[in-house]
Amino acid sequence: MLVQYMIVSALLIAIGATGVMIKRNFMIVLMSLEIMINGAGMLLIVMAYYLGNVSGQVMFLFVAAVAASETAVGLAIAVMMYKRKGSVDINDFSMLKK
Amino acid sequence: MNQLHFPILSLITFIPLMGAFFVALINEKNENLIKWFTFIILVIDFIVSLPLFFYFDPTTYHMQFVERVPWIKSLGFEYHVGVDGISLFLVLLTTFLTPLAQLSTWSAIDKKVKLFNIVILLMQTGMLGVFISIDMFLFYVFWEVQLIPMYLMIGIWGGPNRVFATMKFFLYTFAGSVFMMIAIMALYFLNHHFTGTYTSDMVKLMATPLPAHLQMWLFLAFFIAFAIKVPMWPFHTWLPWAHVEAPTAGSVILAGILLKMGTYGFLRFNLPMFPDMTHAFALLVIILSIIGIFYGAFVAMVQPDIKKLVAYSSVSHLGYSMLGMFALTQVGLEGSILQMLNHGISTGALFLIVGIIYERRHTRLISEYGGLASLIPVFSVFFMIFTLSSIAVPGTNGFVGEFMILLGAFLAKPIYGIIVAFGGLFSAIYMLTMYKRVVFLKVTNPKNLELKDMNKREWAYMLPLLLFVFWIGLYPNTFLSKMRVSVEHLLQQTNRSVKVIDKTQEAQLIKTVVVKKG
Amino acid sequence: MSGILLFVVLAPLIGFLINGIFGKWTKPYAGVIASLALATSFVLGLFPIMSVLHGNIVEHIYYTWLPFKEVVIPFGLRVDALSAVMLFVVTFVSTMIHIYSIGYMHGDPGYSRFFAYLNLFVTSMLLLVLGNNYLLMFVGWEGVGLCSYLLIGFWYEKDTASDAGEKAFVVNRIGDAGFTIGVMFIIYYFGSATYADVFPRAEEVLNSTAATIIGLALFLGAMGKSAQFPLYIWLTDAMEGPTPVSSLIHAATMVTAGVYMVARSNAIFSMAPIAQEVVASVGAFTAFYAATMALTHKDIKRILAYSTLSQLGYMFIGVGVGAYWTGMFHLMTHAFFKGLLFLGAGAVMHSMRGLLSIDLMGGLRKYMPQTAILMVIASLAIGGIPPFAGFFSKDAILAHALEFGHPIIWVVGEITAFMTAFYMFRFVFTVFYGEEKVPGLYHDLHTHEAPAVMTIPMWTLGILSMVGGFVGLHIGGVVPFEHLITQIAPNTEVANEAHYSETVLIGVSVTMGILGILAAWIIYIKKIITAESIARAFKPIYTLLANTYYVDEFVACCIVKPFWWVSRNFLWKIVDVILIDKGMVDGAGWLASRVGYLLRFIQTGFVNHYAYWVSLGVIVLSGWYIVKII
Amino acid sequence: MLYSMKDLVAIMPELIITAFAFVILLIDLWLPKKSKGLNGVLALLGVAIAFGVTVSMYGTNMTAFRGMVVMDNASNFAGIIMLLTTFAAIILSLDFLKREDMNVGEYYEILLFSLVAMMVLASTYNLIVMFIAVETLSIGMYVLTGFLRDKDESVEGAMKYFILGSFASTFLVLGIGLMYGLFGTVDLTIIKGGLANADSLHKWASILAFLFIFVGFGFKIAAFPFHSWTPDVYAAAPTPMSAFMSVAPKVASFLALLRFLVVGMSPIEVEWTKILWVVAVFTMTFGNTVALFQKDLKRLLGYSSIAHAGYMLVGIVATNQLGYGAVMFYLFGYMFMNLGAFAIAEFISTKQDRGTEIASLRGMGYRYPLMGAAMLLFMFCLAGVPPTVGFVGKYYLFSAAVKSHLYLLAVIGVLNSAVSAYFYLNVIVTMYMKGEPENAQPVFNSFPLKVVVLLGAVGVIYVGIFPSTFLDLALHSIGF
Amino acid sequence: MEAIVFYILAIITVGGGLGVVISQNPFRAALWMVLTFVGIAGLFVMLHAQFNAMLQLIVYAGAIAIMIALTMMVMDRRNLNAIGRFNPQPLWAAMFGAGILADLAVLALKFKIDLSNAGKNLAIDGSNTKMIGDVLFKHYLFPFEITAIILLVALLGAVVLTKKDINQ
Repeated sequence: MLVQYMIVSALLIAIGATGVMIKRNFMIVLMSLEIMINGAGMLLIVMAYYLGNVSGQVMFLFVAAVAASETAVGLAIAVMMYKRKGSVDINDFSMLKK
Repeated sequence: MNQLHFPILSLITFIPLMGAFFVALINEKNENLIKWFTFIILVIDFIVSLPLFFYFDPTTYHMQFVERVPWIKSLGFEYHVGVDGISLFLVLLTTFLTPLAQLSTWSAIDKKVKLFNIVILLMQTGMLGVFISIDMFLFYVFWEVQLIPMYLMIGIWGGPNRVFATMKFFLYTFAGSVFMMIAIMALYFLNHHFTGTYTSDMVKLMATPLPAHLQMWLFLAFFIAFAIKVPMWPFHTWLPWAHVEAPTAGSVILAGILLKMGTYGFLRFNLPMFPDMTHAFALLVIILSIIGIFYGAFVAMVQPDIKKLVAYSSVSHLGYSMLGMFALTQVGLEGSILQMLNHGISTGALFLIVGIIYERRHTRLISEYGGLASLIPVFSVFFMIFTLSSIAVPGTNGFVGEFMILLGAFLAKPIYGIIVAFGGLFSAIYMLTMYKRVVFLKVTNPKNLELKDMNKREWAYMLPLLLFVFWIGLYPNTFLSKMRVSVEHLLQQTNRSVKVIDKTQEAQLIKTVVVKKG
Repeated sequence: MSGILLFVVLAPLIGFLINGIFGKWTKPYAGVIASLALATSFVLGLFPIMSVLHGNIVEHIYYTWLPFKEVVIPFGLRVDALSAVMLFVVTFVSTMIHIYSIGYMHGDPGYSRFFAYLNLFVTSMLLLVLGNNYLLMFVGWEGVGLCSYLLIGFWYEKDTASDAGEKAFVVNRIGDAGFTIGVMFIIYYFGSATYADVFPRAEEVLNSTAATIIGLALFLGAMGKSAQFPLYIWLTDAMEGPTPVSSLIHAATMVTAGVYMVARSNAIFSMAPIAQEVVASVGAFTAFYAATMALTHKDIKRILAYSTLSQLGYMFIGVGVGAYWTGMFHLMTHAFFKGLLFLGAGAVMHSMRGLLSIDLMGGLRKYMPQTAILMVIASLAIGGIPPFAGFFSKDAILAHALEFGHPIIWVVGEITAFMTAFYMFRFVFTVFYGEEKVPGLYHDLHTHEAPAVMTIPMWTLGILSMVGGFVGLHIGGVVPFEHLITQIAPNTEVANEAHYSETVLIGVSVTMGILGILAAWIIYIKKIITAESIARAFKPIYTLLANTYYVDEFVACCIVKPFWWVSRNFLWKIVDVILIDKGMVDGAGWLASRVGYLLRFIQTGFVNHYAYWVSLGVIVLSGWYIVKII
Repeated sequence: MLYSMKDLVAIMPELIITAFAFVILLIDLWLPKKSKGLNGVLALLGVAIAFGVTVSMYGTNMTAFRGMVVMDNASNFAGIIMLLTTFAAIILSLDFLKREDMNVGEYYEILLFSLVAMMVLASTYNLIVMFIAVETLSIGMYVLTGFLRDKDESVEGAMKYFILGSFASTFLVLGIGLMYGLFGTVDLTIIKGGLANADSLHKWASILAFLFIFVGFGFKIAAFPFHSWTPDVYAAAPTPMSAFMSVAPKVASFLALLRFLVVGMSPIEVEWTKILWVVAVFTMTFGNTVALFQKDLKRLLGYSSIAHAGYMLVGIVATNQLGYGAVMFYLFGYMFMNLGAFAIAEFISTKQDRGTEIASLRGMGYRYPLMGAAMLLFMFCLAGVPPTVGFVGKYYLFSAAVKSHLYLLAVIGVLNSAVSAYFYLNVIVTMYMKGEPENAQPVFNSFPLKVVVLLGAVGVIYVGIFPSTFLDLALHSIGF
Repeated sequence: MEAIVFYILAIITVGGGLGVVISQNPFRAALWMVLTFVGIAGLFVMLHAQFNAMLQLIVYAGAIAIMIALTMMVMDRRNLNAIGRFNPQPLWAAMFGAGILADLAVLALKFKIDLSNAGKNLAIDGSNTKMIGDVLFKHYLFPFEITAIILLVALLGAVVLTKKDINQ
């Protein structure tokens, strides 16, 4: 079953990554990031189970906390974006280049 | 060995630095004070450097006036300076030429006088450092350091295209010298590999056995750095740019001293450190030099700009120097060193000459002049003498150097001498044509009628150069005798037995080192 | 003696320094100072010459000039028979010409400069002559070249003068290269360049190939300096200089340096028959070739210049066939009469306010009787009419050429002798005899005889032109001059020396000379056949000769122009600027900037594109290992 | 006792900083607007004290919190650099915040907390601690990047930084998960042992795990192709923060990367040197060539910092003590030059026009000789010209490569530094060689800023000429 | 049985993820996300990580999802929905996503570890929470503390970035 779990994790990461790359809406990008990090974090739980070692689960706690903090900051940034331009389209924010 | 018991080399190197510091404290408005102060500092520097000449022991090839202070202990780098017969005159040339160059700027440089003088003083330190360093790392540091003031000098006080010129100068030289940096590192670690000690003392590194495959690359790495600096054909194209755009003092120092760093580098590193490769590449270098001699002359001939002409003539002149060096004969090598001095004096003087009229007329185009002989006769006489020195008329310094090189090349292989003997023809063509168009003929340009002849200050900096033109031309022994033993030793080093080693020998060598150590 | 010898060289140098540095103040006395310096030199020079005549060699080394490890070049002076002759000729003729110049150059703005140059020239010439080694000779060699350059371009405001000076220097440099090569070979073989070391050992050290190479190299030098074909082109242009200069440098002294040098190197040349053959052939060819050109020219100085070329050719025949003394002999006599000819021409120019064309002259005899007489004397001398000086020397050369087995050269020499007499008397007859061609011209120009300061030196030379040849007379079975020179420069031993009756040879020579004069008389005095009709009859040849075989044009359009064109348009503008600078150097920078320019587009500003790159990095890096395991 | 006082001693500097952050947090509530400057002073004080403690503890080696925290010379050395950087960054911020009317305590708090995170990152062998530290400092940086809320660029920078940072850190988590799965632990010292005995499949999987973790670190150090955020963020962030984040997080990340590679991944050294070789080459080439086209000073410095990351990777690829020491030394020197250069960038930007166009440096060498000279030094230093520390640092980096016979890499490196000279010199050209503008732009005339610039200049020269002490420190700091 | 549950959960999880990526409406995406989190929580339960499963539900499915939703409430709905679904060049993004997936899939397939301890040692006295607490406070105290800081920083950051008038 390890393979299946890892595949699920891989799918989540890949879907999340695709989401980050493909979406224009910052909010959905944020969600994609959540999915991604969850996919990666899931690996810890999977490993914890198969190793019979609870540290992975503990580490997931940290990952979850980090993810939560990130989301908080991300949302703050979303609000800023909205305040500046009335939009959360990431493509509206592409002045800095080259 | 330091026969003077006081750190003379450090003194002459760092007096200008201290001077720069004090100049920085002087109020910018007080331009006269700044000029005088700088000049006096430089003169003091020259005077302080004179004992080098008088106390120099010509009977030994060892470094003299040595100072040695640990610098970066953990890596074995030291502040280790000294001079031998090869570097002695380059040091003296530097201390001699810079005050004259500075003197030439008193009226020519009218903006940012303070900064300019600081830059000159810093440059002096950098240049002297290159010639006195025995430690390779120290050498490299100074080598690069002197780029900065020259870069600024061309860039700030140069002509209309100064930025391009100075960038080219800096980047080209910089790009070349980084290869040398790698080679220095490689030598350093090879030496450690075989002896177990970390040192960057060039004398010790000379003894490092070199694996066959590396020797070539190391040689080439040093070669590229020095060849650009010299500059050898076809690495010369930065030179016309730099010369044309640089202010007079910049050109003088560039031609007079900076280019010598390249040739000096060859003498100091390529020849004694990679004797096998020196012999292997001698033909190539000689061919490049010969191309340079002729090519420089041909291209100089058709230049519309006096400075550019003199710049290309430098390519030609230093081609001689390189030829003499890689002929690997005593007379050729001595001639090569002497040619460095000669080029410093003659070409430096020619740039000063150009500076004198440039200052008055603000153009360097040959076509703008003509008939100066009747307007400013003294100037014309000086111009003539340095022109003659540049085309190596006997009795002047140029002849002695060029003849020695020719002879050296000839003794190495007659064909070299035979080919290059015709070089004098072309140098005569370009110099005399230029001289004719500038000084002879009728006055066609009414603007020239206002020209004033050389003033006292200009006399003051041309006369010492004149003295050396004839001194070296008539009694070169003063100079040759001091470099003889060092050159002999250099030649021995270059001709010493082959030390290419293969894998098994390498292993053997390391084993003996390990056994010795413990 | 050593001090005296040194002072011989130094005296003119001091003169040079005085006039050169303080010229502004010494201007009125410049000529006197210079002449005094020269006179001192001449008088002092007599001491070593006397000593040499007593069979000694005066040699003294003053200091070591170039102490190389491989070779040591001393600064030493040496007077032996060869250099004694030269010393005498140089100092004497120079003194005369200096004095002459006081008058000739009077009022020229560059008066003191002129004398400074002249003094410097003599210094160099003396170094050339007296140096005891090849290097020192080379110093003088280049020094005289330099002074020649300066003096030809003396009136530097004239384009032609400046150009001519430069041309002289540059062409000489070709020769100098040859000289240098020769010297280097000598050092290579002998480890020394000092005559005393080289010549005695020549036979043991050199083989004939080496000697040939050295000989040819040295002769290249001589060709440049002594204006032999094809390096003669500078000499005619050199006439742009003041006439005393042409007289001193381009007739009497400097141009003969090549002859002196070949004679000096007799030990080497004697071992190299091929080199000798070349020397003699080139000499003969030049003699003939130059004479033809002299036939048609109308510029008095150019006529003399071609004549000089021709005479130099004779000298080279002399030294080339191995009879070095004859070359030296002709050198000496030539110095007298050609010096005189130029001075005479100068006097004419002086009184004609610088006009040069013979078309404008005629019947000058009436206005300048002394000059006319002197010119006739000199022309007789050059035309080889006994008992004038030229006869003896020319005859000696031709006789030896024949005797040493060069009949063709002899024939050429005789024909040239005919032409020589012809063109010289063409000159004399058109200028000094006949009628005034342009009525009233002389009156307008105030043509008059030259002042005494000019005529006295001319007379001195004139007398020597008359009697100077007597040193070549057989006196008690010995020719004194031959005896003197052969001590130092013995004749080359020729295997089968031919012997001819001396009287016949002399007869042929004299006949040729007289025929030449006669022809000139017929054409230019009697006008039985006019010059124009001959010119019409042989139009192509005439045109060719009048244009000096188009050599200058050929050089200009086939060598100089292409050379400059290639330098400017190919080497500089294409190779240097475009290929090396723009292509290689800037190209490297361009490459870096192109890379940057392209890489810049990675940075689009869109955050998802940035994420692409992160993903790409992940995929590529890990993909490498993924592929490995699959 | 599971934990003792000893554990607290090991994190003493971190504790001090945290304490001061809390103090600011509290005081800020009561501070009137006029005296908000006190926040900065307090922060300075905290950093200074922590600095004193770090210096005094230099030389002690201890582990705490069950091996989660390591205090060794390396962490102390890195701590010293980071503290100095923070100190300078705070000084730069003092007037800056006042000018921007953003003088709030949160700024310093976040800064100090980030600093704590960095110090933790620099002193641990535990991957999960590394992860948390990385994230903490990243979040702090996101916020600080977006600190100038009324500026579009600032928002954009924060957004980009945030998305990419989170994106990259996911891979870090992924890698940690894999490592954990493979070895049952996230402690590098133990992983090393496991890796040494691993079979080939394990090794292969751990290489991939290493790669994913490297993505995380590579992102932080701005290695190609994870660099993209760098120029945008540097340009967007408030200048003092650009200065800060161009040095301090890099120091921490490099040390963590060193620990991770040299200690944890040493059994697969052959593999990671290959990867890093390529990455290093691309990184420096990218940074240097693209920087050729920059018109904005801060963006230029952004690309330059990419390039410098490439150089430092060379030191790691060399895999010898000299290389690791050189990396630390380079970071030390990099602090001086980059802080100085960014300070100059701040110097030329004004409130009205926050632009840091290189063009506005025109004539500065004459109007402000001292600042100009300092900038000249910084530029030469960044280009690696002696006698500056930039040269010495580069020399050691490349000589480490040469020592390991990585000649090609060294040559590419030095050629890169030659290319880089062009754009650094261009700055000098603007300052000195383009003449003076007719209407000189006003500058941000702040005394503390000038102090930083001058200190930076002195440091650049002094360490450049007498590198011995610092080099020894750096070399000996790497004891693993 | 277990496999069936797993597959159902896996489909829920992955489907939710796909839903997030595909949907244009962010509100709908949020709902899809919640679905994913729930699915993950289910998987956690299967992996004997009950504590984490609860955490997942509370923190992610609950707190974060609501936070996101609330934030979106603040914004203009029409504006939010008006944003295009995909960036330009979505194919590239999909390709890179597929690449990552391929990488990770191969890794998953080749990934071999000792499975003898599977499912053991994950609870003390049958309580996973207790076990976690034990390990957390004994071994992972330090990271735990740091986590406190990260939360604080995030809090401060969120405040400072969004506060209306920063100087009040």
